[in-house]
Amino acid sequence: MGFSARDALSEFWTSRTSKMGVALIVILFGISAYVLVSYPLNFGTQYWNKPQHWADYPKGVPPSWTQTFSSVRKPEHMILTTDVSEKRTRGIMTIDFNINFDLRADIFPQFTSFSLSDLTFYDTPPIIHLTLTKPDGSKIEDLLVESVPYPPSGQEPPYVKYVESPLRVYMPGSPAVRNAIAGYLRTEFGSTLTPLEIRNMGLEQFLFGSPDEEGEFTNIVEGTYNLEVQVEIFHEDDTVGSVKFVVGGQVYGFMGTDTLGRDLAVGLLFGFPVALFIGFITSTLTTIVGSVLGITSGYMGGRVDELIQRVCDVLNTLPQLPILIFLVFILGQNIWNIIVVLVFFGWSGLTILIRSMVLQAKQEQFIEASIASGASSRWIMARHIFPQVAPFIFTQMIFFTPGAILAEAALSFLGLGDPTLPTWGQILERGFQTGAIFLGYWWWIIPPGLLIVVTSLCFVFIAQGLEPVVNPRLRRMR
Amino acid sequence: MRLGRSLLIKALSLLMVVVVTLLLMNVILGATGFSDRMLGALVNEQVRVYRQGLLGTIANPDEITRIVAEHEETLRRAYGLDQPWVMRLPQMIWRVMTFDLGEAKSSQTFTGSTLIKDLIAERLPKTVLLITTSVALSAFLGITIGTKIATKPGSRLDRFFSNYSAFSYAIPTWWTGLVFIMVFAVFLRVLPAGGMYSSPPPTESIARFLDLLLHAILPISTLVLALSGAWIYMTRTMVLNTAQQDFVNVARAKGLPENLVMRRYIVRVAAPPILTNVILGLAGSIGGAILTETVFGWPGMGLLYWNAIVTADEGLIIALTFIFTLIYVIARMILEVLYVILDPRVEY
Amino acid sequence: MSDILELHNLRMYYSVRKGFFKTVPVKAVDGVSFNLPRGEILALVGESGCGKTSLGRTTLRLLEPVGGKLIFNGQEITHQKQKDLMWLRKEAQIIFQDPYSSINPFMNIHQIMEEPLIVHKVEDPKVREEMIHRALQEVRLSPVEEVVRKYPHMLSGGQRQRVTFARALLLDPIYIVADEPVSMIDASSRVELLRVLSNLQKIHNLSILYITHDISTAKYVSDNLAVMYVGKMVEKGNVLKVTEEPMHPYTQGLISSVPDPDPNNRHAFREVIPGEPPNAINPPPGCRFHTRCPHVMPICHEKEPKLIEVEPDRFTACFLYHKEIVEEEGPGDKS
Amino acid sequence: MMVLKIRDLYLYYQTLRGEVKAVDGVSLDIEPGEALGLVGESGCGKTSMSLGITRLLPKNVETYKGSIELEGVELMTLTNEQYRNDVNWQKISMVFQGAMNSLNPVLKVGPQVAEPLVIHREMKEEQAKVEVLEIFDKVGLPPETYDRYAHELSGGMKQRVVVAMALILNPPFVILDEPTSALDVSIQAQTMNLLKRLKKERDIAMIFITHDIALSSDISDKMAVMYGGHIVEMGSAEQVILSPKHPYTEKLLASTPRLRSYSQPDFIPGAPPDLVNPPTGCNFHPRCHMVMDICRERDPPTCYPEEGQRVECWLYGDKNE
Repeated sequence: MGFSARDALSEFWTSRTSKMGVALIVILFGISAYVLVSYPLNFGTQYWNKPQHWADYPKGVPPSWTQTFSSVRKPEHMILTTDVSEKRTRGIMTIDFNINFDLRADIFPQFTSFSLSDLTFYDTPPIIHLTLTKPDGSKIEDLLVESVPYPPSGQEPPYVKYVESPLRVYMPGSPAVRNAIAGYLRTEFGSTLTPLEIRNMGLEQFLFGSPDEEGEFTNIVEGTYNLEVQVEIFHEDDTVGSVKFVVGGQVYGFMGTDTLGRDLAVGLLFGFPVALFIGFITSTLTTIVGSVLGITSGYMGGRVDELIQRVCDVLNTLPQLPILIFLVFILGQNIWNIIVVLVFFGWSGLTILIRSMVLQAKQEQFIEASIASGASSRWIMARHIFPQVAPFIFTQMIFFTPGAILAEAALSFLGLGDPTLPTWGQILERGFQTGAIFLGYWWWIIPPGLLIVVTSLCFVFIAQGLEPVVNPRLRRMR
Repeated sequence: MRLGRSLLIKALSLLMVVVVTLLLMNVILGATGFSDRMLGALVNEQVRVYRQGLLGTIANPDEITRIVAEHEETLRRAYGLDQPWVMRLPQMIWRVMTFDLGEAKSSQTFTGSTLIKDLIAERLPKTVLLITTSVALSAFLGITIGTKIATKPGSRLDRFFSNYSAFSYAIPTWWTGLVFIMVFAVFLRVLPAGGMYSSPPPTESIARFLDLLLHAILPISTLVLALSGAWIYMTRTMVLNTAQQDFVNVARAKGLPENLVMRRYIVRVAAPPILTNVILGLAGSIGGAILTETVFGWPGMGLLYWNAIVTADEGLIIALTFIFTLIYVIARMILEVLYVILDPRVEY
Repeated sequence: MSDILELHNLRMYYSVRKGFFKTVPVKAVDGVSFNLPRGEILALVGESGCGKTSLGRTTLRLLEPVGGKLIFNGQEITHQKQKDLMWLRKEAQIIFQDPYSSINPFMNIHQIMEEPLIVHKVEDPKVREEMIHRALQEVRLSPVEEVVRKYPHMLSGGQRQRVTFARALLLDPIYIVADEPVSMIDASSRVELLRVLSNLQKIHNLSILYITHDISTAKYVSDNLAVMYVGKMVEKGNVLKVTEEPMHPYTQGLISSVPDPDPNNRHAFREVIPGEPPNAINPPPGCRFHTRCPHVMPICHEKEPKLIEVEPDRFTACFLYHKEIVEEEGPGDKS
Repeated sequence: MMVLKIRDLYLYYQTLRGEVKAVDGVSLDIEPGEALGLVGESGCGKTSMSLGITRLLPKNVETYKGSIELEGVELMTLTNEQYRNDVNWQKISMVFQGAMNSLNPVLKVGPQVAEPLVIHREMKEEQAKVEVLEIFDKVGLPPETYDRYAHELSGGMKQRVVVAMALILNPPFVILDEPTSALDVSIQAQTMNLLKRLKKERDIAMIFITHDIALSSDISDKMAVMYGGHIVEMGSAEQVILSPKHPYTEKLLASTPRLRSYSQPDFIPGAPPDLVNPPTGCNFHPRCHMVMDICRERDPPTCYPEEGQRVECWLYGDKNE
């Protein structure tokens, strides 16, 4: 029995997997700390589950680093904003903005959208004119003519609009844009495409393409595009804050996006602290309940032991997931319900293990020696029983953490996750529901799963590393 | 007889578990007011249909409202909504124990019946087929590999499989399913993506069996990947412990061939503890089956469970939870019987 | 000088669960009476399952008797509550058998020794320090400063037992139960430890109940020797008389079973007690040894012989020497 | 012709703390039907001797060399497979320390005893059962013990089963490693009588390993005293007990309390040697009451003070070699 702590630790460090486990944990904590610092706490409700927030993001596109492997050049996602404007008066007063951007790709961008923010006007609401000039000089006049709606009566000038949420025009969805393009095609190429046909074929090929011999808009006009924004104002004190033009790319960011346009990297990052939180809270509570009951029932024996044993038997014979589904479904899908249910089911296994260890530890003669010297049961449990069982309890605590993470992921995958706290399971659930696997959106399915696996693995490796230390008989033969 | 008595006691305690679970579920249903809401909704639905029927026949509106109110009252008393939920408890439990599980809101069997009882009768064999084959396969793999790596502890193979068990524990079963579908069905298009038979199921029996097999490969391998890790790790640990016992040295001293020593003195003695740990682990694997069926669209109880959740069909969820507990308790019972047979030292 | 320990027909049963509902009493100590004067070492000898260890623990009230009377230093403690027995925990101590299990491997020697002092409210750490040093000095575990910081796995079996001896002495006890203190120590260093124990006994005038299965060590340590068989005391007397002229057939059988180093042993078969010791759950009727006794008589089957003083300070319970029988259990005993 | 001739047997283990020299050059001979008592205290290498002879080497064995001749056949050259087929249990059988755990808990006791017959003699199950019942009767076990499990038997009965198992193939040589250490005194005496009777009837040569020199005298014709991996003294029972030569044997006898005579027992100060780095020269010198300077420097020579009595001690060797 006499192994010292130093022996134990040196044993732990020899196995490669334990070192890897510890390294992983450090990384996990690092990321979680970063996320906790940089993310707003109501990220779930205010950002992740609010579709408008992701309006300007490309939908269901792979990560941009996939470009390095594929020969086909896909357009990058471009969000072009400027607040530099120039007021000019030639007949009508206008505030002009100029946005230039380069396009080098073999495929057309996914969509375009225009937004304007911080508008202040005193008289009739201004009118916005967009003109797009392609690198080959061909120009689409009045691509968009948007008039700002009249302010509700009873308001006094100056009228301030579009401060929190900007005026946003999703080009593919706007009839005005379709008509403008139809006119441009007619005048420029004499094409007889109707606005409806243009909508079905997608505007992007006309905005960024030029016709080949048979008049098909297949090849992309590469080069520098210019978007001229003229805001026609009717009062010299009118001002415009900034304008934004978004060219929807076919690749995005580090982890790509899902079909709602949500940046998966952001979602996955937020998953780290949530997973660790669920894992640790559940495993700590389970371990505390399990060890207290285990030690008491093991040491006290008699009716107390009998009662705890019977309860453990019942809890141990219940299948975890079905009951979990039932309870979360009934009690409501919030994180605390999930944790309470997981703890309620987790402790019984641990209690039985600890009870058997305590029964064994109780046989040691120094326990009886302490009793004989008048020590109280509490004293003996604290000073003699607990130190012997503590290493095992610690290992079990680490072993429980992945269990909790996996259980929550399973629940989220079944749609029972807590919506206010986006987790990897929920991302996967969305992926599964929208048939991402059949669309081949591997970047939506593989990374969240991998993260669950990696997070669970590092705990399992550490627990496995500690196991021989705690239970010398398991020590690997040299 | 030793076997009979201890099994009887085991059966009694497991039956007691089922009753306790049922009690637990119904108490929770009652306490959270869920069952009142549920039954209330049921009554309103029936009243609405009843009012529809009346509109046609009786003209004067007061008359209709009176009859409908009367009808509603009888319904409420029938469902026991007039007394506190505690009074309904015994009746609820009795109904479930006699498998009168009511109707499902949305799902129905091939034959169109929405009775939960028929739904379960139709779907249960498919789940049992999936679980038993996976558990059997994992057990076989677990024991053969576990024993092999236990003979050479610390070897490369041993380290590989220890890591494998760690992976197998850490990987969510359903995610492996997703990945398998994407890789084998979508990208490589080698295996079917889900379901139990291809859409026009082949009629001729051998082709039908082959088709079933083809569809079953991915779900079963997903489950085996999840279950075999625990089996391997447990077998290795138990075999290593048993190998250090004195009677193993005695067996070797007796000049018995090594494989006989391994089979009769190590694995045979380690079998009961391995079984105990597997019994404990079984609670988790049932969950795996539910999710695998959901991912592969395997028309078993798991998929039914998922449909019930998606359509928020309370009645079906409650019934399924109970049935799953029942399956699990029966599975445990079978393993307990095996344990008592394997280990002569057990007398309760 | 009054007796430290007086036992009158002491009975202590364990209850063992048979099957799901039934519990069965194991009659570990079944009516034992003797007195232990101050400063005397009584050896308690018997085979495993004879109840000698249970008797030892019952005298310390670590186990509660079901019948009879137990008087410690003039005070009856048969059924007292544990919390009222704190004074007993100071005056009566116990030494264990297994050096590897009798001290907590997670604590250093100082912590191990300090525990009884803390439990008995010796507040001042300086006083505790000094007491520990004195005790370790007495069992000749020096240099004390070094030993105090060591962990159990750094000491040999013999050294560990000395720590348990020192720990038992800390609170100046008057009675010690030594339960097989040297049976796990190598033969060559066993006597060294026994010498330490008897020196301590002389200096502190301790009464010691020396429990062992090895009769030969008892011969050189104790003043008197008592032999136990299946919960009963069958013989008691001066150790040299009992070992040289054993009266009870069981004692005779025990002594003839133990070989002395003598080359001729190999040529002759030893006189041996046949059969196996009966279990204490349903002991045989009458004299419990009748199933294995070479001199069994008809009366031995029905009646149970009483432990009678057949000669001054020589007790035995056998019909060969007297006819006294044990009446049935008196009423009012907790069964 | 010698049953067993061992010359310079070495057995070292590799442990966390370094190389343990458990058996450090041991030689001995055993005549047919002769019982050699191997006496030594904990850590002297007596159990390693038994493992070395039966080649039940643990995984961390480092060095295993020397010559073991059984009935004229050199065993060291045999491959493990040959050893298992021809030697194990047929030529050398063993009764392990603590018979409590020597029987497979989940198999019936009878078939386990019959196993060697089934494996080595290709005997049918029923025929083997007949022989087992026969030997059960010889060791005083009732026939129904055949169908019992180990946990249903008492300590004494398990001991008899294990002895029966060792004798089932009637091997010429048996090793008994502390067979009675876990038994009560009366059962131990019964077992010793049984062994004596079987030794006479079956004329078996044996090594009887024990830490108790008194118990060894109960059966051994010849005795060898081991200390720190060496046999420090070997001779007939009379020579070793009545006129011990080596100081360790002397002190060992002195510290064994006598029941039938009165002699104040003595003891040996200090503790057994650390086998990883044993003391220089004679590794008993730190505890020896007759220690001389030379004992600290050089290994003691092997001397024969009397015919048939061998001692490794400078008291009897000539110093200027």
